[in-house]
Amino acid sequence: MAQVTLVEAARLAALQEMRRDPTVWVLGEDVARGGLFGQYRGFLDEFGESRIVSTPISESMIMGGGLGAALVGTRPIIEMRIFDFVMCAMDELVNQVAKVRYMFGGQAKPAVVVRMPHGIWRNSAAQHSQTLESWFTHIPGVVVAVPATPADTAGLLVSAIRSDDPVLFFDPKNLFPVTGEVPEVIDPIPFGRARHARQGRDLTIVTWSALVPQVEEAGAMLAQRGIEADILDLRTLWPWDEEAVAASLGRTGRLLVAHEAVTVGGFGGEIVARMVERLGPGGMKAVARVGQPRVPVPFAPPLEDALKPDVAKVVAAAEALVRR
Amino acid sequence: MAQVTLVEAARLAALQEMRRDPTVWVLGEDVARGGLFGQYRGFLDEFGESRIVSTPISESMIMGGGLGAALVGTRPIIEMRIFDFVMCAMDELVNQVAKVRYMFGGQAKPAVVVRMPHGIWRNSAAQHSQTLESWFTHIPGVVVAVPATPADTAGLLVSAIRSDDPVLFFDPKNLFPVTGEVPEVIDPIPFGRARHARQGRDLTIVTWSALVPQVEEAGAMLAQRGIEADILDLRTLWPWDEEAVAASLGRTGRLLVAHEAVTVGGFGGEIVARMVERLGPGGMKAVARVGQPRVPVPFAPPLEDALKPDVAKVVAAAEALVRR
Amino acid sequence: MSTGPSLNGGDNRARLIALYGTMCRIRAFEETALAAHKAGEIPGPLHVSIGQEGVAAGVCTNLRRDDRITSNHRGHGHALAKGAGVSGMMEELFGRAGGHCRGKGGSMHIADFSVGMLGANGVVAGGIPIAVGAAQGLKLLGRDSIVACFFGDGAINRGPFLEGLNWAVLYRLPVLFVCEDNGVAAFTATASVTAGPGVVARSEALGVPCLSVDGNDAAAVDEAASRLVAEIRAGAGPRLLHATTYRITGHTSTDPAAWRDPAAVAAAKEAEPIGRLRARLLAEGVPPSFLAGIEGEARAEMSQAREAALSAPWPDPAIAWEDVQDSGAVEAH
Amino acid sequence: MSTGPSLNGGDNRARLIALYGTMCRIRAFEETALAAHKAGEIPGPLHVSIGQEGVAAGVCTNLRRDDRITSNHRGHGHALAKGAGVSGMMEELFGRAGGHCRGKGGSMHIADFSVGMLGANGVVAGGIPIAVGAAQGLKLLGRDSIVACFFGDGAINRGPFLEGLNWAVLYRLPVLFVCEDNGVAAFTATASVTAGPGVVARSEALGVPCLSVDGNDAAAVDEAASRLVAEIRAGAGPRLLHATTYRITGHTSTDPAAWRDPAAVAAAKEAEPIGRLRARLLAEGVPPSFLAGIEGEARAEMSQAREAALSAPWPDPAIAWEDVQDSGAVEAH
Ligand SMILES: Cc1ncc(C[n+]2csc(CCOP(=O)(O)OP(=O)(O)O)c2C)c(N)n1
Ligand SMILES: Cc1ncc(C[n+]2csc(CCOP(=O)(O)OP(=O)(O)O)c2C)c(N)n1
Ligand SMILES: [Mg+2]
Ligand SMILES: [Mg+2]
Repeated sequence: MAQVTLVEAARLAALQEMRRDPTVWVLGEDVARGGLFGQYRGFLDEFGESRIVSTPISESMIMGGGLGAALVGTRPIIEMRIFDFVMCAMDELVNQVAKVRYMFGGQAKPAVVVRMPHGIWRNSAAQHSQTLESWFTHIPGVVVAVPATPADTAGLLVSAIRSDDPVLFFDPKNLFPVTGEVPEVIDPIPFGRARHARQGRDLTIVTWSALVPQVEEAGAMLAQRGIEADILDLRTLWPWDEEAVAASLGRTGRLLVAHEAVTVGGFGGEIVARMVERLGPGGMKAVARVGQPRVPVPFAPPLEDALKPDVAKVVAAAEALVRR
Repeated sequence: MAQVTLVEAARLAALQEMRRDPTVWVLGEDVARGGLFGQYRGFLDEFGESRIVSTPISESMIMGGGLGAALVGTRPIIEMRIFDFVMCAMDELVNQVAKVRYMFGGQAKPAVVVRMPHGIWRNSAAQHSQTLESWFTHIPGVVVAVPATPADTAGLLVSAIRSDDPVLFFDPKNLFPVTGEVPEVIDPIPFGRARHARQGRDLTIVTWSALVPQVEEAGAMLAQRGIEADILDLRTLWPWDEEAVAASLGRTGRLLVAHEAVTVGGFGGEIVARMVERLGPGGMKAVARVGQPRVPVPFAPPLEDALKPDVAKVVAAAEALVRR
Repeated sequence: MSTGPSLNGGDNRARLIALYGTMCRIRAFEETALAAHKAGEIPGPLHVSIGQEGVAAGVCTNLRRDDRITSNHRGHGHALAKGAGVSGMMEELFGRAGGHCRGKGGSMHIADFSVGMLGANGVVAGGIPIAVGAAQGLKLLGRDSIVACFFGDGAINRGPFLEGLNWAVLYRLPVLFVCEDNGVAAFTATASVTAGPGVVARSEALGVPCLSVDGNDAAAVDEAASRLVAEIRAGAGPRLLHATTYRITGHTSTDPAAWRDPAAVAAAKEAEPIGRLRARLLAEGVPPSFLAGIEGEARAEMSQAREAALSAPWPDPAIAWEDVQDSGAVEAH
Repeated sequence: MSTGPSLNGGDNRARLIALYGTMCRIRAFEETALAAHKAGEIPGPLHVSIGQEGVAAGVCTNLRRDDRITSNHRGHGHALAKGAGVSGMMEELFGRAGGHCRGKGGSMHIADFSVGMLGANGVVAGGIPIAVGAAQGLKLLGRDSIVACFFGDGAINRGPFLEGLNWAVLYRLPVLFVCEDNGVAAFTATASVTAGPGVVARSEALGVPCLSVDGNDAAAVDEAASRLVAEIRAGAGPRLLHATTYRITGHTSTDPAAWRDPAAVAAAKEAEPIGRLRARLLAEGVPPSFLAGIEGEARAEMSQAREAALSAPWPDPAIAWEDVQDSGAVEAH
């Protein structure tokens, strides 16, 4: 077990898979130089220009080209640099990558991984801080991965690369420097299984991606105040671990979903709705969501702080929920 | 009051506003010829080439150009032809149109209407039948209009054109031939007010856009079986009429949300979650959603029929809900 | 492709006859489909390429089975010329279980991966990045296959055209871009929405060498494509073929194309590729009966396919839930 | 813009001195910002254009206040040259309440609509469609203003470049496209990712006439821009100015640009536009003290702005909820 940063964990996972399978390759801007965050450091030397393809600023081609290359049997890792730029490649992602397998009746195998470092990035403002993972849960044909720890990032990336499905992989860019243990040999982590981050009987907190460390911290603070939270880090949003959430909620009766994304239209709504449908309103005592208000991410620190979900907001919401 | 088709109602509304305000203009493919559905029939003759701009197949320019023209004080109607093609203009829509006002601290006035005929279009398959309105409820900065009747289409389009906000206007393309009354002078219909389509005390059905006529039909069938549905056509999803839904649900205790979009990640989840947050689980007896399963829209009639929400599915869900 | 009995005239004659056969099959397929659509047998939108068959035939005759193509919304001709199975195509248009896409795609998403036809596309220019990427994948795998990418003159005003050509040159990819220039995009004359000297100038400015050809002369298309394909196979990187042509029918099967200039339509009917090649073959001494036989065969093949499709089983509704994804697939209940 | 005391040499001399002043102000603004960023006073990413000032200054001196510009992620120079207020810019970088964008945008979204600066942009090529549309709007309104659209050499590989130029020609729009070609896009040499002969060839193929100019020679930029602007104002449609230059600093303020060839950097420092214009003015007899005065003034202006920004109030958190939209705005609670 090595203690490494999250970005290094991701690098090790991709490295392991590229060594294992010569059909895996990377395309994106500046990847030859190691990628914007060093996710591909050293890859050019080891794998050469044909597998580490530094591209022009041509997002439609980066996405569509990755798809085309998958259709002839390679396994591209499509690096989007920053999530927000995928807006320049949405036809290729939503109308093509997500649909070819179905439209062509199973003939196509769009085995791509689309890496999109996402989330609020300290003072980078509205065009570099979006958190729209919920959109893709609404798009049939894709897997949505939202890891939060080095080990989960590594294990889920291995699964993503081996999967025949297109996997949208949301690297939590604000957590890249966070450290944790990663095994020598990285085993795949199956999609759709939550990580039980904390045990508790007072309320269930469901979370993912950048907010996980803050929710864990909130859990510790709540414990000091005598509130025991059961914390689930979903790790993937499609498929997602409905069983684990339902089981926890069955024990606690109270559900808080906390995510960095805007609350309105976020995946928290889906989780709440599913639980009410599944357990019935009588199956729970109280429900709440914590997320960003429906406002673009501002630049100035006091404005960003005012809007973004954090430990204090999670603690406050949990306390209010338990009191109900 | 004239009895007209929905597409004609939309034409009359745009016509009235273009006659009123010389800064209103239209850009999009084939609009000089009247638009793909005749929404702009006769406009070229009346308003000329500078206000009825038939464009190349350049969706990024259609959207971004409309935005630029708004920033200098015109009021463009951006015609996307078919919703699905907006995927070719998502950077311009999500990163630019929706954000300029905020990013620039209020200096910009992105007063555009983006018209996107959406929804399942009989046997047009996965790339011409998407229903992703919920995505845009998640994007701060935009209004989301989803009318279903000729009168509402006309009145909301008038509001959209007069609004300083960017309004995403989802023309229900499958309902274009539906007829209804439209007044001689079309008054604006305010955003955020539901239409109370049917009164009932057994359950609340919330719906919008293409599914409205089917839900109304379901309401009539349910009445024959002794179930009285309270039906709300939301008409806009952002802002949306939370008050009306809460009031209805307070009376009925049972909530069914029915939309054409995929259920997972659809706006139905948001509505359910809001109601549970607002009324508490104790404030309701049962909840359910009807939508398309998380599957792309297929081409063949029996496959499309198997997946798409319809009268029978709404009736079945309502009956099951009332029985709970 | 149907090859006739041996005739005098050698290889070239045989090649022309094969081209003729391919075009007749495309024409017959689409006329049959049009009739079936009119009769209500085919649901949804249908885009036919009547008058443009020379391009598909002339290009694809230079491709191997392990080469790939991508197409646009008007893909029947490309698919047939690449060797796609007719019954699978016709059943797909009819939405039947035996369609290449199991009835999930229809005309606009026709595909037959078994012969390298990677799919039609409902988004203008949508096939360009896919074609370029497929070529990059093939190169990475060390294959010597190439990719032909068909698109219309309307597609050259969309961004992916620029991104795709630039990219193909950078990585020296084996792609033949084929611009089928029929002068129109939906209901708009492309000349009215295309600035500058046009596709060849754009292509050259992006570093892609081009040839222009009369797309209604299938033999000329064949010759030009064969030159370009040879260069591509030799590793020279991408090439573009600009083929001017004319679509005699409307944008979709229900568009009467009343907006067309009748004189232009009349002229186009004179210039259309099947009649032109027929005249040449007749002038070269091929017996009329032989050509009539090819046409008749094609028509018979397609009307049999229509009949078969009409009585073929509909897909079981349960398969609507299949082919979405492996992880997180939802099931019917 | 600061204009000095009257000197011999007439109009042209005054014009050069004004250019010099603009460049000095841009340089001083950015060096001040860099220092402030290093000192932790400015949050977030900061892209400076040190070495590229000649382009912004030379182009914008030909614009009227009612003309518009759009910019990219590297917009300080464009904004200043267009006349944006310095304190509003500096406060914006500092995230203070008095920033042009009330602290909501920061460096990457600097904008001052009051002088026609329609915004920097965090998306490469994002400003191109906006500029073209602004020109179309102005034309519709019957105004005779024009729009200058600044973008880097990295932007010409994105689709909107093609769509925007094509469109501007079609509708004969008053747009001056300005490609600031500094040879690099982030950490990639643009020559390695740009196929064909480059931006001028692409532009001409799209029907946009061009001029190429040494972007480090502010006077040459001014002259070229003045010709193109005159043509645009005369109704000739869009034009493109291709200005080669060199950015001496890294991609962002925290990029040491260690990947740069030291020889190239040394040469660039020789060729940088402020030193060049200074040498010319000195040779033409302008007293060194006069030029030193301009520089000193600029530095003083900017360090005052820094100090003022540092002690300026932060935005009230409550305004975070403002400026989203009129209908459906959410409120703080
Ligand atoms: C991105 C996009 N925009 C618009 C459309 C609608 N559309 C379908 S076909 C077509 C015309 C295409 O013209 P061209 O590429 O020349 O092909 P042709 O129909 O002439 O064969 C248009 C505008 C689309 N499918 N995709
Ligand atoms: C669509 C998009 N892709 C990638 C980026 C990341 N990015 C920011 S600046 C930049 C380089 C831009 O180069 P160029 O346009 O030449 O401008 P320069 O930085 O040289 O001034 C890149 C790749 C982005 N902002 N937008
Ligand atoms: Mg065409
Ligand atoms: Mg550059």
